[in-house]
Amino acid sequence: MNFICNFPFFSILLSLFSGTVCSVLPAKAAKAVNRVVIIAVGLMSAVLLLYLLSTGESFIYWMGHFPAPWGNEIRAGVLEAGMALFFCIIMYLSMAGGAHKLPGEVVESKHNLYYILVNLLLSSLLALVYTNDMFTAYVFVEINTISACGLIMIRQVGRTIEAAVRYMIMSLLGSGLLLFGLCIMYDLTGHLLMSNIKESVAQLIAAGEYQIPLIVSVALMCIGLCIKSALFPFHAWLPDAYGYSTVSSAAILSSLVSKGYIFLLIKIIYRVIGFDIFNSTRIIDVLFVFGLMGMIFGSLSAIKENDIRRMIAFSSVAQIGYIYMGFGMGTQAGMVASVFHILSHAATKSLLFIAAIGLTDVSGGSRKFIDLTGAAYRNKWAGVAFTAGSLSMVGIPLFSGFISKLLFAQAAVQVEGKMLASLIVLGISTVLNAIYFMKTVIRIYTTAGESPYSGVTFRDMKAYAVTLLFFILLNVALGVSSQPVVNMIEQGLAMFA
Amino acid sequence: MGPNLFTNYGEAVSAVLFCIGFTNLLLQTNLIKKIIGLNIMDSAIYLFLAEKGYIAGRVAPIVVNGVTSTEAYINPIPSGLVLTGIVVSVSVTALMLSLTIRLYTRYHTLNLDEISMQLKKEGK
Amino acid sequence: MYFILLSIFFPILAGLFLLIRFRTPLSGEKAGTDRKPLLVLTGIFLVITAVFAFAAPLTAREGFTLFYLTETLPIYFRIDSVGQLFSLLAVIVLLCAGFFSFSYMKHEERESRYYGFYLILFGVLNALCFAGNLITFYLFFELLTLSSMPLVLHNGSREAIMAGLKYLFYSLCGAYGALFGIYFLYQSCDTLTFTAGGVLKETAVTQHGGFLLLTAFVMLLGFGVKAGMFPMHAWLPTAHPVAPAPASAVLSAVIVKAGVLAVVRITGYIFGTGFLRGTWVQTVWMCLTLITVFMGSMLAYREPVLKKRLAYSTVSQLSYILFGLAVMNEASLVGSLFQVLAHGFVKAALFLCAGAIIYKTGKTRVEEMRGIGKEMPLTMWCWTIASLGLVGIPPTGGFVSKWYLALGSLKSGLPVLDVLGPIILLVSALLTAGYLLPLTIHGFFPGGDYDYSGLQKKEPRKLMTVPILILTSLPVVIGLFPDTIAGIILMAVKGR
Amino acid sequence: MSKKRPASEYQKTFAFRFFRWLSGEKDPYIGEMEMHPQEEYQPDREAALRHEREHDAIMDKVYDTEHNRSLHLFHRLYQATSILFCLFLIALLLVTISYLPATGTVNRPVNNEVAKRYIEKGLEETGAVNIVAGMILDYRAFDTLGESHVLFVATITVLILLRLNKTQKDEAEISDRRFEPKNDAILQLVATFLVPVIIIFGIYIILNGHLGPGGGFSGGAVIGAGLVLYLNAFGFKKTERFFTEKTYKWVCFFSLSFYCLAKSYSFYTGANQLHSVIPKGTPGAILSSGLILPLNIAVGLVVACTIYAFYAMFRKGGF
Amino acid sequence: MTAFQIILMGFLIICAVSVSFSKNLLNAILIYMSFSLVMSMLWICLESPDLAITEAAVGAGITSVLFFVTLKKIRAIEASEPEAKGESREEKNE
Repeated sequence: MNFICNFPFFSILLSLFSGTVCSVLPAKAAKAVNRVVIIAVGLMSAVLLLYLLSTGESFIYWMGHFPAPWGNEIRAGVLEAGMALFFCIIMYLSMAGGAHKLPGEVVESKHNLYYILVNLLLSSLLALVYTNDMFTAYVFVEINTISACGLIMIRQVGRTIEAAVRYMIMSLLGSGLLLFGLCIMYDLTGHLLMSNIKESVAQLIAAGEYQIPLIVSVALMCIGLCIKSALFPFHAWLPDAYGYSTVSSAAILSSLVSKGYIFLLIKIIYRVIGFDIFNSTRIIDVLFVFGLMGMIFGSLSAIKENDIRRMIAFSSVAQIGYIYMGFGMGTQAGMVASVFHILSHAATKSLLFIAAIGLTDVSGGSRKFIDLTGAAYRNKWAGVAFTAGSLSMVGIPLFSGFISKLLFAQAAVQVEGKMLASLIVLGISTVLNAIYFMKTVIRIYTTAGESPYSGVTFRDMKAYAVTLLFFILLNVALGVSSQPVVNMIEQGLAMFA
Repeated sequence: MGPNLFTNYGEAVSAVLFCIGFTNLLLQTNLIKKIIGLNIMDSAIYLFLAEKGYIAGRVAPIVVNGVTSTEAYINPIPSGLVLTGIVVSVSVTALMLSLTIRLYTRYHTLNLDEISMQLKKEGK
Repeated sequence: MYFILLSIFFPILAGLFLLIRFRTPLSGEKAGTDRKPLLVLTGIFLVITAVFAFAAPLTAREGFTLFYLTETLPIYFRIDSVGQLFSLLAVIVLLCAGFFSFSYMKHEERESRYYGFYLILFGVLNALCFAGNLITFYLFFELLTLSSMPLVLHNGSREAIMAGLKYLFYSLCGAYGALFGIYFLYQSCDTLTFTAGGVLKETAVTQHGGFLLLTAFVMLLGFGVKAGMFPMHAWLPTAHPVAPAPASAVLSAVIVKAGVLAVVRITGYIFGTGFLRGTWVQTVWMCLTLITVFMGSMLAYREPVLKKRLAYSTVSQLSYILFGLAVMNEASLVGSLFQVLAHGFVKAALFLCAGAIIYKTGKTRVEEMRGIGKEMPLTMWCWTIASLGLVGIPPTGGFVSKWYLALGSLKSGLPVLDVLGPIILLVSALLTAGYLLPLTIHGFFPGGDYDYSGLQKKEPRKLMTVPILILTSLPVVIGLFPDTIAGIILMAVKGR
Repeated sequence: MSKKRPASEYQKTFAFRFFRWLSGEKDPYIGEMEMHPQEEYQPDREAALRHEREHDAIMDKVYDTEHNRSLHLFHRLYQATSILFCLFLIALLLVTISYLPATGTVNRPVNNEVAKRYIEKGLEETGAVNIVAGMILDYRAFDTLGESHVLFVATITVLILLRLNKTQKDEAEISDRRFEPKNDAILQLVATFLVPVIIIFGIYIILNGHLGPGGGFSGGAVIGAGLVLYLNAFGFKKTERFFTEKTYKWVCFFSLSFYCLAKSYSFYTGANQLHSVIPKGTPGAILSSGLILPLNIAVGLVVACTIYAFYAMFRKGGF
Repeated sequence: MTAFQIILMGFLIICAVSVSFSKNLLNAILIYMSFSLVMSMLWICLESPDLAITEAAVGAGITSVLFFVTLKKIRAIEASEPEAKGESREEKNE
């Protein structure tokens, strides 16, 4: 076995272990460890990705001494490696972009705890990405949930604690349903490994046995993950959690945590149930409808919002609706579009959160729009970055948002029954997005009267500006040269089957 | 209705318990009761799993006298899963309880609705 | 090929350079120290861009692909005659208005932002003219909206911002309508490259004919937003008057023509006139344009504010062009393209005249402008000539275009509309005379009770008058040699 | 000619609004999204107070939960929907369960080759007499590794939430003593006997994890319970002598690191098909079954410390 | 054995329902504790001694202790600041 095949295992264990190590380190060292680990994991994922692209085959890695149905396994394919790499990039940039705000938001003595949480979150995301075992997935979903909750409430204002409680309650409901679905699935198939379950499910379907429990189990798992990833009716916790936590937390939560669950759902769809079997159930229609509703209601709530960070948070609800709409189309193209949207949304949303903090900082810390007037002149980099993010969200060509919308539309055109509904809702949602994002952009570029707040220059915030630059580049790169990424996603999804 | 409802009475009970826990988690306004509901929900799932491992007339999977035949023992997998699950649920419970204390020191109530009312009233 | 790229990216980069180099002063600070280098640089950049834009068609006749947005969506540029025509208009108007604004913008703040976006706009317009397929066109269409918006809300008043938002939302809605169409076309065409006669697949036409018609209609409405067509025209009279006068000139003369170009492209080069002719789409579309023509003139007639009156007039005149395109025969097409040129020059000249008046006297309403001809005779003469051009009095380009339009309409053989069209055009022309000429009349003949004592010479500087003069003379020139120009256009239309 | 209507009335008509839209004067955003420039801030205390009072009054009215009928209605509706949903869920699950394979029988998908191998070869391959222990710590050790990190991350979140600094801790200690029986003789006497027994029992469970029921987690919990009892009987002063935050930190660190490293080694050798140097030992002996015993001890230490830490955190926000 | 199991399960359901309807928090916690004990007995019946011992130590032991501490903490806060109710005190480490 090639040495590179060890990399997924190394990255999971490295980030887990670094979490433990950080608990005895002072804050500064913990920060360094955190950065190094993220970079190391990112490099390993990149190498792994290149290796996988060159071999063109996924591989299975034993976690222990025992092969498939007996021991744990992880599995790496193009999509997994790509996701891991992307998650690392976003996480590094989010951490770097929010680093200067951390001392003001978190008590000094708790900084190293913050880095522990981030490390463990990374490890759980990696495990969710790579795992080939349903129960392992459940355990790491829990780590993900708890560390995300920690990230929400580490900035201890009343709102975040309340948001954390709501988040936990919703998440636990989701976990419960997921676990129950998992147990039923285990009862029907006798396996916990994804590939074995898939074989058994195919046999069961072919034999026509246990149809009802099978569908119920799939539905329970889906609903559980939908609740955890804040699909429309279950999003009540989201605005407070994203709106009031620390900057890096908000960026990470919105762009990575929910995406981890969604990626797990994709894995379940492809590797556990089988894409065709999943599409023959009515579940996709439910996902489709809730996705569409999320797209509209999320945007409507965002328009009403008077607080820039809550507005961005609500926009997340809409964007998650897009992803589920892609699932709901039930075609390969829809799935590709959804996966691409995961990337594009992660890149854009974290950019917006990080840029928004730059704007609020030069407006006396207020997030009200009225105070943000002209903020883009006081902090030019944040202004440009926010504009770029908004344009991407609105779907202007050359930015990543346009490509994902294009992919969704292309996917929609292929599905007879759902074409009109999805295109019309896509249109309405785009226009609504435009309303609230462009409103904000114009607001921050409006100069009016004497401003009581002073601006900042490049010298005051080099690291921050560079982070933003990288974010913008990432966004434009996804928007301009999307074809390799789309090819990679297609290849990865093909490897799943 | 399928054929096995009465044979699977253990699972049926666990389903009922699951839903009781679920309802508690959704409906109770008191946080501590919500947490109890959560625990009941988790226990119900573990009961379900344990029932799945059970085989009538066999004993626990601890090798006695070197007998290692499948006919002697029940299925060990669900027990292992439940063990893992119990740890997860106790961790979550501890976390939720500490959140409760924190909320209570700040808002002096255990009622989540009241807390959000208070938050809205403060005007963000 | 390099000239195409240069003509597109040079001004964009130059504009960005201006935006970065000449920092927009924070509110409260007084600008003006570095005004001179800014103007000089802008002037140089404008001229260089114009040279590039002229040189581009001479050097490159075949298209090239810049890069691939996705595998099947190349960013592709190619110059054809129609694009060249629009490019010509854009370059002339942008140059004249640009030089005009050197003097006009003196009393506005944040000049560097204005010039920066002006240059970016220039590049985007060039790209739009030279775009070789629908997706490239769409890309720059969106960018056009975004880069022209800062011009609309330049002075930062509440009114301007609301107008800018209105402009933005109408445009984005329209663009989404267009994108909606692109999604479908993507399925039913082999390629989205502009090809004369259309690129629809035979099978698609037979299978989803009805749906494609609907798509075409949605796209027409969507792109029609930019051209101020009836149901979505409301942004135009709000957004155009609030911009600074030279920007209004550019908006009214050139940017709305982007909508026209879009309609030309989709009817002629994507769907093909053969597919649309004689369908319900054509009928409905013609009705909409005629409604717009009449309504625009009526609204302009009762509007007291000068710039707003001109904006309504734009609504009306643009629909002349769209009407010609909707008729879809040779004569009407020639008329339309002729009208594009004529209206572009005339409307730019009129807005610049209005700008000069506002700059010198500060008067905005028509009834305040009695006796203005005594103060600014040159400007008012230009106004008068340009007005005659818009009304369609023989020696000007306006007459030729309307002649061809009427001819095309009568030849088209459509029931009712073939006669109704020319009649409405005629009525509208009368209304045009009715809302433009009173200014001349009251300006030169203020009436017996007018007090001549307060008059003084207020003729603006050369930097203002020369662009106005150039723009006024051009429609007359094209009107004097109608056959030549029409021949060229005809060749363009036929040769494609 | 119809009579000319007054302007205010005319402005309400449809024709007026239509005409306004037609001429582009209507602005749908005004009133919805105000974009007017920022006004200069003028501190007007009187107005501010008045404003605040008004705001409070409005807020009181809006959020008057007892008298707000629509809110009440919403609450009812929410409850009714939830109950309906739960009933639906019960019905659904019962139906599902009725279709599941019969419990207690042998011929079920669950009793497949996986369970067979665990039982038949478990003793030989892992060396653990308790097959469950062998399964969770060897066959499916990755899950268990994750599980112990769940506990770890939960402790971290509890630390974040409840750890206080020095002065706050003193305050908390005072409030903590309020309901505390101070130096209860009976409790202390019982504790003196019970605590060693409990702790020894816990150690037994841990060490016996691979031989019989039990293991690191349950044993650790028992030891933790013993420590909690000790703390309750003798107070923080006594426990602080041997157990501080530092102890906790390092014990946790070493145990978890050992766990991580040991398992990494085992995973690495397993996946690369290398020979593992860890001896399996004789099944049934206390020093047997390879890594399972040390892992159980590590888990037991972590759990015991964590339980104690939870308790101490909850009581006074520190050790 | 089956009868015993059914009785235990009946207890479980009774406990779960009465937790939902008990007004007093202390009662609720006590009932939950007995729920855990019954559950651990049930697991003995289901031949899973590992689970039984863990559930007894954790569910009935540690979880309940944590609940009690929480309750006590809340009572303590209630007693020490009866007048502060309704007025939101700013956190010191905010």
